[in-house]
Amino acid sequence: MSEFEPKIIAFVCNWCTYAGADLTGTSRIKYEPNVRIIKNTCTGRIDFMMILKAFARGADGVMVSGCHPNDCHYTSGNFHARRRWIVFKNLLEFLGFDTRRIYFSWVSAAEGAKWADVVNNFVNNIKKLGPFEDYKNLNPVRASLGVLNESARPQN
Amino acid sequence: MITIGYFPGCSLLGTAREYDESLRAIAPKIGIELVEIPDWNCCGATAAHSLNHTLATALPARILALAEKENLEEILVPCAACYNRLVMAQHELMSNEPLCKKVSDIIELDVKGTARPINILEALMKTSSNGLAQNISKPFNYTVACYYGCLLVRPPKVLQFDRAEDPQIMDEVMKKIGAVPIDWAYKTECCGAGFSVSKTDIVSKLSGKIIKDAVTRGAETIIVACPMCHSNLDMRRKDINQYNDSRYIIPVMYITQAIGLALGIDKKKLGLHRHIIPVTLPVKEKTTGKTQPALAVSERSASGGKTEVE
Amino acid sequence: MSRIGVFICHCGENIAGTVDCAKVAEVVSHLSGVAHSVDYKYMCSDPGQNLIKEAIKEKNLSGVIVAACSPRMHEPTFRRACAEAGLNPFLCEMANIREHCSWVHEKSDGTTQKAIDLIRMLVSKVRKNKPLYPIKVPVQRTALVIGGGIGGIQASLDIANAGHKVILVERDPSIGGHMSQLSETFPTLDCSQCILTPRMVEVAQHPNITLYTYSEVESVSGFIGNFKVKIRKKARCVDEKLCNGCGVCIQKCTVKKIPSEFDEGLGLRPAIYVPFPQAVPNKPVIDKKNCTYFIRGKCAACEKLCPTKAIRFDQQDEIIEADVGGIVLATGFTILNTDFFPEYGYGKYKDIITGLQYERLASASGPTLGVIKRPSDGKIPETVVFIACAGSRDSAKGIEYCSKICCMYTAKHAMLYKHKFHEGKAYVFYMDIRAGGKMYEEFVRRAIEEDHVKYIRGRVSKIYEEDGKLIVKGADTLLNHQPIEIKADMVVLATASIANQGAEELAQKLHVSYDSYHFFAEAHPKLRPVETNTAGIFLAGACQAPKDIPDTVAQASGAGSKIAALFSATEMTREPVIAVVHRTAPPIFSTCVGCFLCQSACPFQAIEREEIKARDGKVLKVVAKVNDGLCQGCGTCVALCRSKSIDLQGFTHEQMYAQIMAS
Amino acid sequence: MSYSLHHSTESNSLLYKVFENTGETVYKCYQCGKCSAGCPLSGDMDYAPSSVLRMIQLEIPELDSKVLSSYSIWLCLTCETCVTRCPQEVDLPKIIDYLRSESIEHKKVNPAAKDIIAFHKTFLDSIRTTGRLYEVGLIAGYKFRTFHLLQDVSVAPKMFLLGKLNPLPHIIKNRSAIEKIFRKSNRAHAGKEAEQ
Repeated sequence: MSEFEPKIIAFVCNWCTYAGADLTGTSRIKYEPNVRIIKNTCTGRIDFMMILKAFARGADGVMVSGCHPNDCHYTSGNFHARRRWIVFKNLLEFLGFDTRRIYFSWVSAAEGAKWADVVNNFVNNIKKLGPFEDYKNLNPVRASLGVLNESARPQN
Repeated sequence: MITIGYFPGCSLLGTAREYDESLRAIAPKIGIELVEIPDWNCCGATAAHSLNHTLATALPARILALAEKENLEEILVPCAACYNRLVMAQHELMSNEPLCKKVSDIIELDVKGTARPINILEALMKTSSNGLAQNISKPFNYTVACYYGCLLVRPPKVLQFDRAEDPQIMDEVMKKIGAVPIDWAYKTECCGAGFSVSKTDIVSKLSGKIIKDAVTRGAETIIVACPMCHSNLDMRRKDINQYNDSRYIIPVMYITQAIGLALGIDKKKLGLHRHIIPVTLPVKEKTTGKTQPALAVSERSASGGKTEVE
Repeated sequence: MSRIGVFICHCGENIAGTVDCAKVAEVVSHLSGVAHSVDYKYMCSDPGQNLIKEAIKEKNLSGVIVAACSPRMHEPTFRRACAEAGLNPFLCEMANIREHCSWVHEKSDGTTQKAIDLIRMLVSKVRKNKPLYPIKVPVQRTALVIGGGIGGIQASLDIANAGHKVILVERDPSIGGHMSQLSETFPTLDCSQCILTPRMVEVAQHPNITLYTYSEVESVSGFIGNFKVKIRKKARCVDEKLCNGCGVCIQKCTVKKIPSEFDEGLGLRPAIYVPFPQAVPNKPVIDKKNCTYFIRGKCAACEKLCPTKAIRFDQQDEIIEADVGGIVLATGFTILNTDFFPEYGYGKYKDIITGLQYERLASASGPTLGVIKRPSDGKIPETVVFIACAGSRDSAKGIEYCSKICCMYTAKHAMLYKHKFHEGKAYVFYMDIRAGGKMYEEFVRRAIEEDHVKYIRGRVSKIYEEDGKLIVKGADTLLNHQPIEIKADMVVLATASIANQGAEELAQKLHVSYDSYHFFAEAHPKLRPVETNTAGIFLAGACQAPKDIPDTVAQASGAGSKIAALFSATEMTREPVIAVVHRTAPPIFSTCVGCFLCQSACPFQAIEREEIKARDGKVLKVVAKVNDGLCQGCGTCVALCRSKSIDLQGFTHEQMYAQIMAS
Repeated sequence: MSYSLHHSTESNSLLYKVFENTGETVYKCYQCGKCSAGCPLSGDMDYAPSSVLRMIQLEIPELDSKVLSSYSIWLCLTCETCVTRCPQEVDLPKIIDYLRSESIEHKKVNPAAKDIIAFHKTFLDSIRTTGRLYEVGLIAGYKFRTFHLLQDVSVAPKMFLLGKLNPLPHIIKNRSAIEKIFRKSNRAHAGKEAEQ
């Protein structure tokens, strides 16, 4: 099989990072195609169960990105996200999860180039870490969720 | 007493002997202990980096490596030219891992670039707080032109020492020993440096401008911290005067000599007798007549100076 | 069973160039829940939109996904199309396969696969979408304009003349801004004050405008149509109602030698002062830092001599609260005014000045009454050197942008000098002449051809003083880069225009984004140059980027009419993307346990307590309730809720997890 | 005059080689001329610093070779004034160092520069043999190379008297080390050029 192409899920806020990623596009800056962006209103909306679900669904890495501190469109959503992340990170580490697979960053609507860098770096790091296999142990769970027999999912 | 590694550099064994002598003379008095780097070699100077870039890094690298062997954290490099080469080399070694390996292999010593070259002014700043000001026995109360030259302050991105335009540190040190630094235009203009032998006409032209400006603004002596500047301004004075058909007799002193005098060290110990242009500084009282223009100018520059200090 | 229609746009070659749209349509058509799937060249075109409308009717679709550009671009377009076809617009979503896919990846299967994935994920989301209905919110029809320069003045007047109330807040003691400092204005050379002061007076007298000078915005909360602002009215120490502006206090003040801000330090002012004679309002201010009374507790000459007893040393800052529906940011710019160029010796040599200082010298109302005299000795300079791009276009010094106005005002400066002093020599060092604008190029040519201003293409390397002359060392790149030395009597630096100090803090107070230079960011560089990313807040003038007067006024009027449009109705509709608290049948009523963690987290105070009462009126349960007027839909409460009892419409747990599970 | 319009293929243009060997992007130069204005010697050069950069920017073989055979690149004193003030942070001295080695490599050295090179060569020979600079040897060697036999006869004796010139060289202990450094560096240097 060819080189391992990780699957990355990115939870981004609608106001800064989503717009930033748009700018990456309008300025035609190329980056790794591994990332799948899921739009949220605000990083404050991102329930960390979502991140676990993403891994449970076979993601090799998860990115969370929103407005820079003080720039949140909703004043303080990103601060809540950051605070929650600090707690959550410790928990994951305690559970022996390799938190290098989760990357938390701020990318503003003006930072198209930064988004490309952030993605590329993260993809490379995950390639170094190799595929995330542990989720397969969750198969029973996933079966119960009825997601094993899903059609159009790429079979790689 | 702080211990600093010492790299004199070739010219301090020859044309710039008095720089070495005066530095060694004042060091103990201002609380510096100099540890000469054993078996040091030439830094390669302009010649090396003009002709062979690898060599230009390898030669200084050996010096740095030797210093590291002696686990010296800092190396005092009085010669501005050597200082510049060493800092550049250290900068490249620090910032470029593969190069570091390559060079280590060339010089057959491993070098990390951890020993930091410092110039004479940095060394003086270290000590000026503890000692320099107090130990002044004969205030050096002259109007002086502090001449930094190129290599002491440039390129700022690498040296990160004093501000590259209109630097102040030498002026500050000279004030501490009682001198009145003038505000002048040629502080950091080039003297002709490496061309002192191969392109004397250029040296005469560039150095000529420097001396002219210093004199017209009433300086009684030019203070330098670089053997090349010194030899161009002092040794080449005949050519300079011929070229500009002028008769400038303003002496050029190393900063260490000026400090030496202020500390009351004997002229001979400071090698003041070794200059082509004799260092005959007037005893202040009787020289009002002679230094009339000097005063006139220095007042203006002093007022100009004030705005800088603010 | 949902029937979703997927419409893949080629966007000409923009998407089809790297993504195999036909294949995408093919694969997607097999996804469960997808009833219809087509690709088309331009979905946003009329035929494209009709394609969607017809499909909705014929295939009676329960949801629509348009895979095209960014929703920020066309979501409204397609949602409108769906609505017209009778489908609830919130059942329509866009998969961003252009900005997030075709434009950022090379042509490859991977790219096509990504497009498919993005659509598949969205399909499973849309399957869970529910129809939503816009929310109506009242609009407070009063505008807040921040900044009383020409931009703020223009915007205020436009809004006021449209019949709406305006609150104009200015930081300085008078409105007028930088324009009031200027001498003549390019390209017409009409006197700046002559055209500005009538506007200033108009502002002061307009029944619809409330003017707060010497005041700053303290805080802003709320949202479009319903902002709450706090304004700090700094203590003037003068009772504005009593003061009749006679000026006795100013004449009699014992402190006289304070460098005047208005004259850029070239003139002096007393401790109690009005910045300039035509100031609006023409009421003095006491500068506490320099007033003898405030320093030593003595003097009070002004208090004794004031005929109307208007001096109030004990006056305190006042906080004024106001409800406004829209905000115009017109805080303007400032110029680089520091020892930024040691090699140019600004701040070291008195006769090296900035362009703004030169304006004061050239202004008839300035410290020299319009005669160009050099600051050091008051002599009329015989040679003046003007240096363009002093700081601008200099990445080494951290300012990469072009300040836009310098080329023109430098030409003007040189021209004015030649007009005032014919035998004088004027040199301009420039890199490029950027004179784009009506009559601009002609103006520069006039300076060169008629007034014989010598333009030298090259950047100055160093300036130093030599027997009272400033030696300017430059080079002429059009004369095989020859070094050139000019002995000048005065040097004028066209220093870069930069964002005002405090711009960053203000932006954070208002939650508008700003660029790395602290200029406020417009919502779209081309198509929405007047809006910010925050609804209801608009931009006017140089606070967004360096601008000249015409551009500023144009943008200000733009902002003004945006506000007028916003105020055209008493209420406006908002997207129903808001949080809702679960309700279920008795006896549970709601899964909310009333911990009110959400309340502490909500940045908009939108969470209220609701008592659920039995018939007999006794309180059975206290649960959270969302005020849909205040809720902005950030969803912070949703992520925080322990019992998952709050959900965010349009981004519900169901939808989000569905999307993740399909990834 | 006019230049043939066919541009050199990127990989052998000076612009490309400069980037390869120094990491400096000559494109960054927007020709403001600040370097030429500040350079103490631009007046004496055949092409002022900024024109040198301009000539490289165009990637025209004729201009590239003009640059390599120019006097300017040898006149530079590495006083670093240009790079210190350059608004675009183009490290001109670094570039010129490279141009010099290219110029030697391609035998394009400007005749007027022979004294300068002679001096540099003598200088290096001197430290190669003794490890430190032997000034008397340097001067003598230089005169021998250039036949400027009478230059400085006026100063030299005086300097002896002042004890500024040491009749005998300082010789460092580990001279073999220095010899090695020279040999290896030269090889590395030659190697680097061979690659292109």
